[in-house]
Amino acid sequence: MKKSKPFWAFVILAAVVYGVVQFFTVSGLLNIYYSNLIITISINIILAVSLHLVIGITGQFSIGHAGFLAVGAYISAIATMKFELPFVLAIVIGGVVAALAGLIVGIPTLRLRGDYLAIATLGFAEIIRIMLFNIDYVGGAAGMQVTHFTTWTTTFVCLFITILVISNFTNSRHGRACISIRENEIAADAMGINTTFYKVAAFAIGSFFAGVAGALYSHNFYIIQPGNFGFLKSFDILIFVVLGGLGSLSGSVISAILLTIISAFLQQYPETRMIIYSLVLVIVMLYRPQGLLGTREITDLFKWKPAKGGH
Amino acid sequence: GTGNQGASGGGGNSDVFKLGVNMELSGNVASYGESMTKGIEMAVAEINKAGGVEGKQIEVIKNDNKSEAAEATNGIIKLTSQDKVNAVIGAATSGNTVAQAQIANDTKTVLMAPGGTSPTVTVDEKGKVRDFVFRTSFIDPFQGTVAANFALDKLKVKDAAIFSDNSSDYAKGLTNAFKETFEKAGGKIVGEESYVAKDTDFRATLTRIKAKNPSFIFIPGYYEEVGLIVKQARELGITAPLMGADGWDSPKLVDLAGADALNNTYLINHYSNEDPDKKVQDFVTAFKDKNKGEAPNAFNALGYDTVYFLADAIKRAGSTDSVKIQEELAKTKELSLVTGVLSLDKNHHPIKSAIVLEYKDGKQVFNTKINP
Amino acid sequence: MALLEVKNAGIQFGGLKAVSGFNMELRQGELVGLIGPNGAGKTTSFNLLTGVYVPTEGEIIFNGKRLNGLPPYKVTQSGISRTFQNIRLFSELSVLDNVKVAYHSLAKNSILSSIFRLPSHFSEEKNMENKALEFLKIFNLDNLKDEKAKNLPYGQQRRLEIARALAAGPKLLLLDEPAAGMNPQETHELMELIAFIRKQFDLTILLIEHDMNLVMGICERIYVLDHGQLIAAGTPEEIRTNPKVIEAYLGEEVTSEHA
Amino acid sequence: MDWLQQLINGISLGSIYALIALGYTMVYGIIKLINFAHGDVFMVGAFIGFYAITGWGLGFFPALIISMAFCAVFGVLIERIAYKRLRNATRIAALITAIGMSLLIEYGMIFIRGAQPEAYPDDVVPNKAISLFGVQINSQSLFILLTSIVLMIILQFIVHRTKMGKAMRAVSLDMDAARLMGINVDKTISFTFAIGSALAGAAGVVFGVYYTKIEPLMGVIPGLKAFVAAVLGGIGSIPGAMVGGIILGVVEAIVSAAGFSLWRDAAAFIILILILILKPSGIFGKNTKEKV
Amino acid sequence: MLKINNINVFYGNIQALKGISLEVKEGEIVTLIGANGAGKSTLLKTLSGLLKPKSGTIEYLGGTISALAPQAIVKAGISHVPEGRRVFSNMSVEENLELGAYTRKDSSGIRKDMEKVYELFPRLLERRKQLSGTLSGGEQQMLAMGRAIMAKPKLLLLDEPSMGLAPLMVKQIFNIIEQINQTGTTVLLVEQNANMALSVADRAYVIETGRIEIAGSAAELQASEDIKKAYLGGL
Ligand SMILES: Nc1ncnc2c1ncn2[C@@H]1O[C@H](COP(=O)(O)OP(=O)(O)OP(=O)(O)O)[C@@H](O)[C@H]1O
Ligand SMILES: Nc1ncnc2c1ncn2[C@@H]1O[C@H](COP(=O)(O)OP(=O)(O)OP(=O)(O)O)[C@@H](O)[C@H]1O
Ligand SMILES: [Mg+2]
Ligand SMILES: [Mg+2]
Repeated sequence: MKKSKPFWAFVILAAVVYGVVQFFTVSGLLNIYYSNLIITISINIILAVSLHLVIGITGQFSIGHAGFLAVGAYISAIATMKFELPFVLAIVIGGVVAALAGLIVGIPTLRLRGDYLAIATLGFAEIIRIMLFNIDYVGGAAGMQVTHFTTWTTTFVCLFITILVISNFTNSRHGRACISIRENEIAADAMGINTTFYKVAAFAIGSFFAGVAGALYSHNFYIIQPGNFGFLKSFDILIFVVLGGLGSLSGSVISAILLTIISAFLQQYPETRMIIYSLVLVIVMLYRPQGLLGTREITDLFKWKPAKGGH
Repeated sequence: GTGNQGASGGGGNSDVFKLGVNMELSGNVASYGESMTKGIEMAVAEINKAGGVEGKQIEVIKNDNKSEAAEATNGIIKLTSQDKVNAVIGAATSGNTVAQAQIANDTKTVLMAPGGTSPTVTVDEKGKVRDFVFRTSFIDPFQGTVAANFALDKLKVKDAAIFSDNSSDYAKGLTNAFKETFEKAGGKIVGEESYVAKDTDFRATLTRIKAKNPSFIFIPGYYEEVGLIVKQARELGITAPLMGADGWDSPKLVDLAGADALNNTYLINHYSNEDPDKKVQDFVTAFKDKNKGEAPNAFNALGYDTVYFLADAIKRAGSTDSVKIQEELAKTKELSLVTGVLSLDKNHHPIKSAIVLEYKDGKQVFNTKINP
Repeated sequence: MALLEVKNAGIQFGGLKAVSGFNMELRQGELVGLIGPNGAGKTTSFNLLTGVYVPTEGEIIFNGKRLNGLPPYKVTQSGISRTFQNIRLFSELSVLDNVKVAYHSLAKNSILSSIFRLPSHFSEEKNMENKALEFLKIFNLDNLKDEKAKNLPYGQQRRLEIARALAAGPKLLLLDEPAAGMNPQETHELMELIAFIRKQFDLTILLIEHDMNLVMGICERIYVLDHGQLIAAGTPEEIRTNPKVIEAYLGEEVTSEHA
Repeated sequence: MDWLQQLINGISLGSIYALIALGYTMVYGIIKLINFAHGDVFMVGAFIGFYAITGWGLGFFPALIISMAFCAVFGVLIERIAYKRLRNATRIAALITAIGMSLLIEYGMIFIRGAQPEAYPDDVVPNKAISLFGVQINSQSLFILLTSIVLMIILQFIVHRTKMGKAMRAVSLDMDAARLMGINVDKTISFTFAIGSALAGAAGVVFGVYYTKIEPLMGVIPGLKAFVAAVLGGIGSIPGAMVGGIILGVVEAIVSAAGFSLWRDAAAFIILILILILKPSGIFGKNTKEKV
Repeated sequence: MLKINNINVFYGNIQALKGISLEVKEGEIVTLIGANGAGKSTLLKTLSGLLKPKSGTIEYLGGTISALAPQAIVKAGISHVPEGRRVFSNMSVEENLELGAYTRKDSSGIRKDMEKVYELFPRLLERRKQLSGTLSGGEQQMLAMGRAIMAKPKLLLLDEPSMGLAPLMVKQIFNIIEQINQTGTTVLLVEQNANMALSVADRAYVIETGRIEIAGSAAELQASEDIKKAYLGGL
């Protein structure tokens, strides 16, 4: 089967990444700073890839992704802290509830187009955040203290599943249906594609993985507060996706990695940090408006050249 | 790298004392982090000029936590494992301090919070003290209690309204303590309203409060919003005494609210810029010299004091070993600082006297001193 | 029984009756033309048939089923597919994927089967790919299968759009000005192609076109709309000589246009 | 009669939102860009006004005009430097650039002068309580309302009665076709940015006078609110921006007055979403469903 | 009147026009025919300034216009009816016509020309207040023509004006082109409908993949066997 070759390449690559990081961590060659950075990067990749499905593949302009991150973070934290459920179960619950939230948000709003959809999703995310502010059960503004459970292994497994599921979905007739909606909704409809169903489905899947990322997030950073899930957080995720190249999964991954590293590196230059970060954004966009990889995947770069150029 | 931290925190034997500063330097509450950092840097410069700690110069390594918990965690991990700092001063707000507490304890790095006023900063969910975490300011319940008692005893009010910042755990802590004390002593809370940091228009809610006609309004919050609240309250014809806590203290409050509006308002503070005490006046003068004549606020003073709090413990420990510093910090008694005389209880909560100041024509005037 | 029955259908936009009292019957296997002046309501009637607009009056019955109010994707799934007056390809997708998308509703495997890569996913994908390639071959586009649709020249884009519409497996195919922007040579090739696919796939075809060579050349029957109303229907010969049609649409000497 | 006071509070706040929203809507109208840096132009305007008043001792109107002029130039510069190159890029790329510009302006400002707030002096505009129909109304809020209304009337005139206005609409619909009509597209876009930014600058000064406190991140929330107002009214529509702004201000005042101040922002978004669901293109937006 | 000397035009790296030279004399109708993608529209866009030639010059009324911005070219009297009509869809028919006269200042002249356009296209008068985006294809084509006439051009560039039009309408449009020409406007006409184009034109150029392949009088080309075979559908 032709299609399974990249699949096995991906599995092998993943296993190698996991093994190497695990080995270095256990052997102490990788100090806690780097292993924590790797976890942060992985969480950001999950976020980027999940939003990539919504924006890059389905073409639905959602800028409220932090809302689903918050749902996953809080629900999973409630599961472990209040109900003392196992962490793995909490991750699943966080994802499922975030997906439900995605359905609730998606069904009424996804009939909106373009910027109207954008502001509606942003609005929903803000509503979620304001609700958290006002619920004393989860600590309101003071937030919730969460025990540290996130490990490299759990993070890696979640990351692996996220990428696998989203790329499998994309490279199937269902993914093509989503892409056709992005390309021309009227024509997609005329080709017999239930556009509402696929928009909502992509949104729910994206929300699910944002929720998973939320669970990893809350159990990695000791405390969650509603203020950490504002629209600026949504913008951060959006930036990963666009900077990587809309429609390119590997682009999202690469830009999530790069931007997280840049941001971590700049933490020690407080005075100029945000200035440099914003300049990077603007300059990359000015000189590469299609993003780092455009719509291509990193695997395309290794493909046999004449296959593309020739007529 | 050499892998995990040694038991005594980072590079013990170098000839500098590395002090990590993990503050809100961008994002929502950047102005508070910035103020504390100013105080910290000033104290460090003074100490270095006077020969440093245990013969070592203090080197400040700053880290911006972007006013986010996740970045605060990442920040302390970086400071402890990469920069191998000897101690960390960090976070202006309680949440972002809590985000660092576990790592500080795990890596046995002293973490000093200038302003983490929530009790949870030094005590974990299970009620256990976090050995390596300390703070300079009072805790919320103390200030809330002080305010309630002041209102009842000095202002002789029987009813009060509360207008608090719902987005800060600080204000919420104060609110709870105030309410409890006030009601226990027979006072009546006639109205409770809240706002969110960064709000600018409080008129609608103030109009509601006015309708309840309270004889006293407690406004726990930070000066940025409080200034506007006081101004708008007076514009709407609210004449009742208003009161807040150390979050109020800043010369900017007078600019924001206007001197007239501030008459008949009170705040609890650690100290007063007007205090003739030499320590205070030296600090105020030195700060003004450094900052183009700008007078210091409570955040500046707390940042400044936190460094001296730490330096005192190092001196008593006679070593820069963090376990020894930690032990001495916990034993701090009667340490005289700009923000008052500080002793720690077993939960690392400072026992400090508070003073109540009254605004008269834009000047803070000493009213009462309250001992814990 | 007729394959498609349009009974008194119409639609109003604000005050404008774009189409009204439209009656039409298509029998299985027919090739029928729909002509009329610009703005007569031809495209609008396609939109009524395909569910883009919901008729404000009348009924549309296809294959014994009432279509009124069905969303476009359901109309397509029940056997009507179309091309657009302004080409609407999935421009960033490859030529092959454009056609595969149209196969979508004919495949059965679920989202989960694709995510978990169950055997049904692979068999459906393979099937889709083979079928799509077959179509591309018919339309002489197979050598361009990996090209992005937007990079094709205009004429080939038109043909791809027809191929895509066919891949959705229609019984009734609606073509909106398929020859627009083509030169006479290309138009001629297109005519042959339309005739061929009708036979090959046992299709019923309804087409809008302003090129009278094409319409008169291949249509068996013709409906003529003007101002939203049906003004004539009949064989090409009848239409060509119908004075109403000549006045409203053809102009006097259309028959002699070509030597 | 509290409610009247509340209503006036709401309308005053709303008219500030409206002034900012106008710039959003105009820029969006012409290049379909959600110019997130617009809120920061508002912030810069507030600071320019502040320095003009405290530094040079100017009065309200000269300060207002200086701030508007500065912001007009500033807006045009932003457009020329950051957005012009991206006219043919995807809109989302331009959006990210706008977010980048927004951060750059905010943190550039913090770099220059720190993050601490600044307070507008109290006596820029007479601040007296006027009795009107038996209610106390703050003279400042009336003043601000009047300033905003006058500016909006001028804007209406420019857009609907001048050739430039028509050119703006043409450019917004089809840039190349507008060129073929003899319209100088670059000039038209710059002009749009200039007007929108000048209004944001004016809003900044008005805001400073009315709310006293200004700081480098002050543009974020009003910017977002103004954007919401613009969408609420129908983005691209000038009356829509005004109505949207006022509605938002009044809703916020009512919700706070009813004692739900914590839910105020949520209420604003809920109204937004409800309106979008009922009328997907906002109150004044034309429902431009694509003709098939 | 118009003289194009050896221009080369690129889209990125793709060369669309390869050394094209041609000439239009005052008062003529010149037609440009050629297959899809030959470069006809590209040439018109270059003339109206939407594209800039990499090399070569365009002379118009004695001056060089190849470096001018589109608005300057419009002012100089060249009007372009673009491929695909490009009407301002959210504006009414009337507003579209007004925009056509954007560079003009003589309001009475504008009003007169507006009446003239309504006379030429009565359908537009009927739909005066309708948003042009909801017009049918043919109506939009009329509007695009009318809009160009409103600029009172000396030289009118028409890109496939008959595309998508009903036969009667096609005839009308060509009549109108001749009418416009007779009132003193020079016309450069791009067409797929070569038969019709050649019947109204004085001279013609055939363009193939970015090069001029054949040039001659309209009558000559209409008679040529090769042309018939390739472009006139005479098989
Ligand atoms: N969404 C709409 N809103 C308002 N009017 C519309 C709409 N769609 C079509 N119309 C009007 O309905 C009439 C018929 O339009 P339609 O597009 O069906 O014409 P057509 O017969 O396809 O013409 P053409 O041959 O030029 O394409 C036109 O006058 C058009 O303006
Ligand atoms: N924006 C563009 N970017 C890249 N290539 C383009 C662009 N526009 C046109 N081309 C290419 O330039 C060549 C000439 O195109 P042009 O549109 O001028 O052809 P045309 O003769 O007008 O064809 P048609 O009859 O289809 O309108 C074609 O190969 C086309 O693919
Ligand atoms: Mg049509
Ligand atoms: Mg062309």
